Amino acid sequence: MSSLDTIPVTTEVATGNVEPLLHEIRHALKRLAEGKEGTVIDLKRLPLAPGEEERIAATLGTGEVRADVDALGPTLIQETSYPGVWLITHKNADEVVVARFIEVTYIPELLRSQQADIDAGINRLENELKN
Amino acid sequence: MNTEAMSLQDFRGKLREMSVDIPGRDLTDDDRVRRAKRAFAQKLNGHRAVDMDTCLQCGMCAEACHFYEATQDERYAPVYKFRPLRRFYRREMSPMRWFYRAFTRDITVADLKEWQHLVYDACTGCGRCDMICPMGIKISAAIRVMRHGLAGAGFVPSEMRIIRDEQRDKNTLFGVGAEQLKALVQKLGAEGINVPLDREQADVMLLTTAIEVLLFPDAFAATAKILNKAGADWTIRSDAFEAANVGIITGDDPTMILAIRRIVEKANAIGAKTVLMPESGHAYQTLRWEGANEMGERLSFDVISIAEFVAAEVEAGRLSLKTQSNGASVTYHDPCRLSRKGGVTQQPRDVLTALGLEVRETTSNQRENYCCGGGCGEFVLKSAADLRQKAFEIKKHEIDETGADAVVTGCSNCRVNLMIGADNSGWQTPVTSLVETVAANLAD
Amino acid sequence: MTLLEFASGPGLQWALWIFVFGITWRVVGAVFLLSRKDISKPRHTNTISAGLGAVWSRSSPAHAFEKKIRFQHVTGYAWHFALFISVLFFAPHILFFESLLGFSWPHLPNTIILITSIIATAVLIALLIRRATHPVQRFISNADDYISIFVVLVPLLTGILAFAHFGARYETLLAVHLLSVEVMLIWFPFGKLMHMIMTMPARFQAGTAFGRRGVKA
Amino acid sequence: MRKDQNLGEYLRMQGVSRRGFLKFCSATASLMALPPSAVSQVAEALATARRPSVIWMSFQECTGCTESLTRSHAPTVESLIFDAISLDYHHTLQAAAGHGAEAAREAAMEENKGEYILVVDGSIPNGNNGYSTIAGISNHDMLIEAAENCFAIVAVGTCAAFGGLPNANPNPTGAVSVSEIIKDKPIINVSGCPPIPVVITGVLAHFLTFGTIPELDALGRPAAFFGQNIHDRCYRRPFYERGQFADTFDDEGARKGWCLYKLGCKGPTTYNACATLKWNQGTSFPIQSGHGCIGCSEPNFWDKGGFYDPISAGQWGSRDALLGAAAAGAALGVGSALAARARKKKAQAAEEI
Repeated sequence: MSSLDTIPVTTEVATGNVEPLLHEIRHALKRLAEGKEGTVIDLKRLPLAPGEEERIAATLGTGEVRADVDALGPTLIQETSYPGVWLITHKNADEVVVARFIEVTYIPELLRSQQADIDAGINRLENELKN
Repeated sequence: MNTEAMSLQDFRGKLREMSVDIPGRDLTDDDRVRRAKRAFAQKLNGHRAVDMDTCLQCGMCAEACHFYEATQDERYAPVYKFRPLRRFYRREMSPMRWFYRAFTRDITVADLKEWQHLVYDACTGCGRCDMICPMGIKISAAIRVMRHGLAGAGFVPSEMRIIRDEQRDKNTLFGVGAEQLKALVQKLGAEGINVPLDREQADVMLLTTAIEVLLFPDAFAATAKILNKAGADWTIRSDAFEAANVGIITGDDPTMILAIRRIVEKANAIGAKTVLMPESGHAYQTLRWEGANEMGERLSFDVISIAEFVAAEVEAGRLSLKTQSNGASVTYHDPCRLSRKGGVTQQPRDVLTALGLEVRETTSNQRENYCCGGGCGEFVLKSAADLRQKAFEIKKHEIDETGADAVVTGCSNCRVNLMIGADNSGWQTPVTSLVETVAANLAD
Repeated sequence: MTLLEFASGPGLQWALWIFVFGITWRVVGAVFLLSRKDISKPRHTNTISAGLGAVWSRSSPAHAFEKKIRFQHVTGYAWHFALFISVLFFAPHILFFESLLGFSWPHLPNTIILITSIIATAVLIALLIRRATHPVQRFISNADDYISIFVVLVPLLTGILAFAHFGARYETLLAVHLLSVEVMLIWFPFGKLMHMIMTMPARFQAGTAFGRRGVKA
Repeated sequence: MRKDQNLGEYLRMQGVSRRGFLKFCSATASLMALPPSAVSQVAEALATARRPSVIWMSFQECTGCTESLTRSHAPTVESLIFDAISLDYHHTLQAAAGHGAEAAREAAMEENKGEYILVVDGSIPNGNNGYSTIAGISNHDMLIEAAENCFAIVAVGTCAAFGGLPNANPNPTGAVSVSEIIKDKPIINVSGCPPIPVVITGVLAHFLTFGTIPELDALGRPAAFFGQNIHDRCYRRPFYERGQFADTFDDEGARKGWCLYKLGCKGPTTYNACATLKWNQGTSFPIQSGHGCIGCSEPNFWDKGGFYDPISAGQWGSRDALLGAAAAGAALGVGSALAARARKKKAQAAEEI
């Protein structure tokens, strides 16, 4: 794959979608702070130039919380340097990104333990104790 | 000089007398339309076709027309004045006639009646619109074809018909013929002004007009003095002195050609090298620019206007003028057919400057000059009196703005119009002629 | 066959054929009527340069006239410049012409084209309004005057919409734009759009006619 | 997965946690181009979804569509979707062959009468049925038979959707699309040559999730994927706006990644999701790789002039025809002028005054 990099094609293009996205995040954060609902943004739905997704991630930076979730392949949940803004990257078992979201919320839903899993856990623990 | 002239009031009375509705030709409506179309067809050529095919209907020509400006009547937009001709061209002569015929209506006798007012009363053919047209369309030429068509259809206004018939049938105008000229020459002779009448051989053949003989004999006398002073070998023929051409004014070709032929044949007979045109714009235009074309052969003599003659003689040193130094100022009124349509624009100004006069230009001058209001025979039409006066007011306003002491012009027709206008409105600025001004200042 | 295929194929071909056929028909038919040679003695003999002079000088009216026609003078220039820039220097248009002519020329940035096309549209609408309201223009106008404005206005509007991808799918907008241009091409020889071809000859003949009389046209 | 199991139960049995299921739902919603707010709806629907039976038929095709699909994202999310459907017949992928395979197809059709989804790739030769047959049955007849009791048809690839390459001029086999033969069933066209694999799975996910036909555009394509043209979503669009174009494939503009409009890019008239979903695990798409869009998801893309002809280029026809038009015009002009001149001469010669 490294040979691809030797092809002298450069793109210094900006689609102009990055800044509106950052504004959208700012508005979502304000709504959240006012006690309203959180927001999820699907990065795959935006036309972005090569490198722009990375630029967004770099602009948002990394914050205090980073969680690796292992469910149907790895998922990285990273709080950005702006508290309340989370970058969620779903990968499949082959480490290929299958979806990427920006979630503006206090805590991403996926981090919570799920009721069904808790119920299943109780069952398992009870079975463990029975044996 | 004190040559006895008909007073302006008497002349106006004479015009009023003429203004009777004499019965025209008895033609059916179909005949009139047919004859109008035939006349249009005679005159349509590549130039007119390109003009008709190029018009954008932008309406700018209205802004050049004194009659539109004076009345704001949109019917007086020059483009509208040749509408029937364009209609005819599009429907019957243009390359796409089959196409246009499907979408346009034919011209009717009602159209012709309506356009009689538009092309005789409301157009002096001054051609100012030709100058504004962004497409370079010769609107006045198209309107001239309109007059030709209306003449063919028997729609020449009766006053014009009277003088046309008079010129065609009697070779006189306003009753001025050989006898009247001879009487004037005699009178001038008594005053010591020699007029070599009816010489059989001469280099220069002078023409004059009935208007001059009647109203401005001083101008005629002035011309004679100038010619004598310049030492010209000249004559004027009592059988072919009339420079005016009512044929071209009315749109009547046979009369026009007849009047031209009378002059050309006589000039050829006496071996004239030059035919000298008096102060008459349309007469100059007719012989100078149409003569050869209407006769179908090049003229054997030069046609020059008296203004050109004087300017050339002064420059050549054959005519010396007294230079005034009293700071008098004049404005020169360009007769449209002499300047815009004739190219004689600089010469009269040179002559006036040589006389030491300050020449003040009107805002619109030379090729953009406003018409006097009564050109192209319009001054004989009673029905055009109001329009004429309104157009005159525009001219008057521009002259007043110059603050000049007097108006000098090179056309007796313009002069009589300006005088009638002044008479109507109590305007005091003197109106005089170029030749009279020159003759009064000939150096000894 | 989709609308776009029709518009950029047979529609275009037929429109161009009619355009070329109509123009030659009308120009040849008018000029071939011929005029008699003027045999009066010319005051100036260099009538060619007088003719060319008029082609140029009629682009700027004399001062005495200009005051009265300033609106038309200014809008006339604005319209033609904006139109020609929009038509001739928009990259897709150049590709369009290149596919016919076989050569191309540099284009201008789209922002400039967008501005000129909006100016052209605005001016044309202003001219349309003037024609419908100014006493003289309204009075002398006939169907040709309105049709000619309309067939030029529509390509401008559809062109701007196609450029902005606004109102419908791009291929539909492009097809409608092309079709509107085709309508214009077909109307061209029959109406006064012909002035694009005729203006220069008309001015030239006026220049020569005046020039031989010693008058600056 | 048992046929009477729903998807929720199945996933739990596979040891997929609720968290994993939510992740699956998020990815599926994203795949179907649904807004993130629809995830809970998707989760609810998927938990109780029944596995649909799918019969896949390949007619006049190159197997590119199947190749595209099988090379889509490796396991996990999409494979789960495939696990969740019952692919009862696919003659490229199935192990069974010959009469056994045909028997399985017929059995599945009988068992799921009115409920199975028929996926078709390839066009159908309508000129002579003998051009393409399977087990002695012509494509035409097999399609009609299979379509009779299906719930809906997914026409995968431009061949099935619009006729595609076999349909290209001069179309020797008389190839037609599915929709030209089947008129009484809902048909979803997933066009593209090949289609974007995740679009195929996205459509199947929609069936799985909602059991309904997704919203379609005028050409019967899922609006979620085909609703916008490449040009509008292309990251090189700003270059177009600025009028910066590559003139050749190796000039400065090409190296700088400028707009490929002049090089014949069909992006403005092509409706597909390449510019956002991209190819090869989201690596790139043709324009990003420096080649204009050829418009493969549009009807007749093969016959719309050259791939390298700009969209705004016209098909002008021959120069001779133009010269002919000019000559005809000139002739008519001369003729009309001669006639007009004759009339003028006659008018001038008239004796009458």
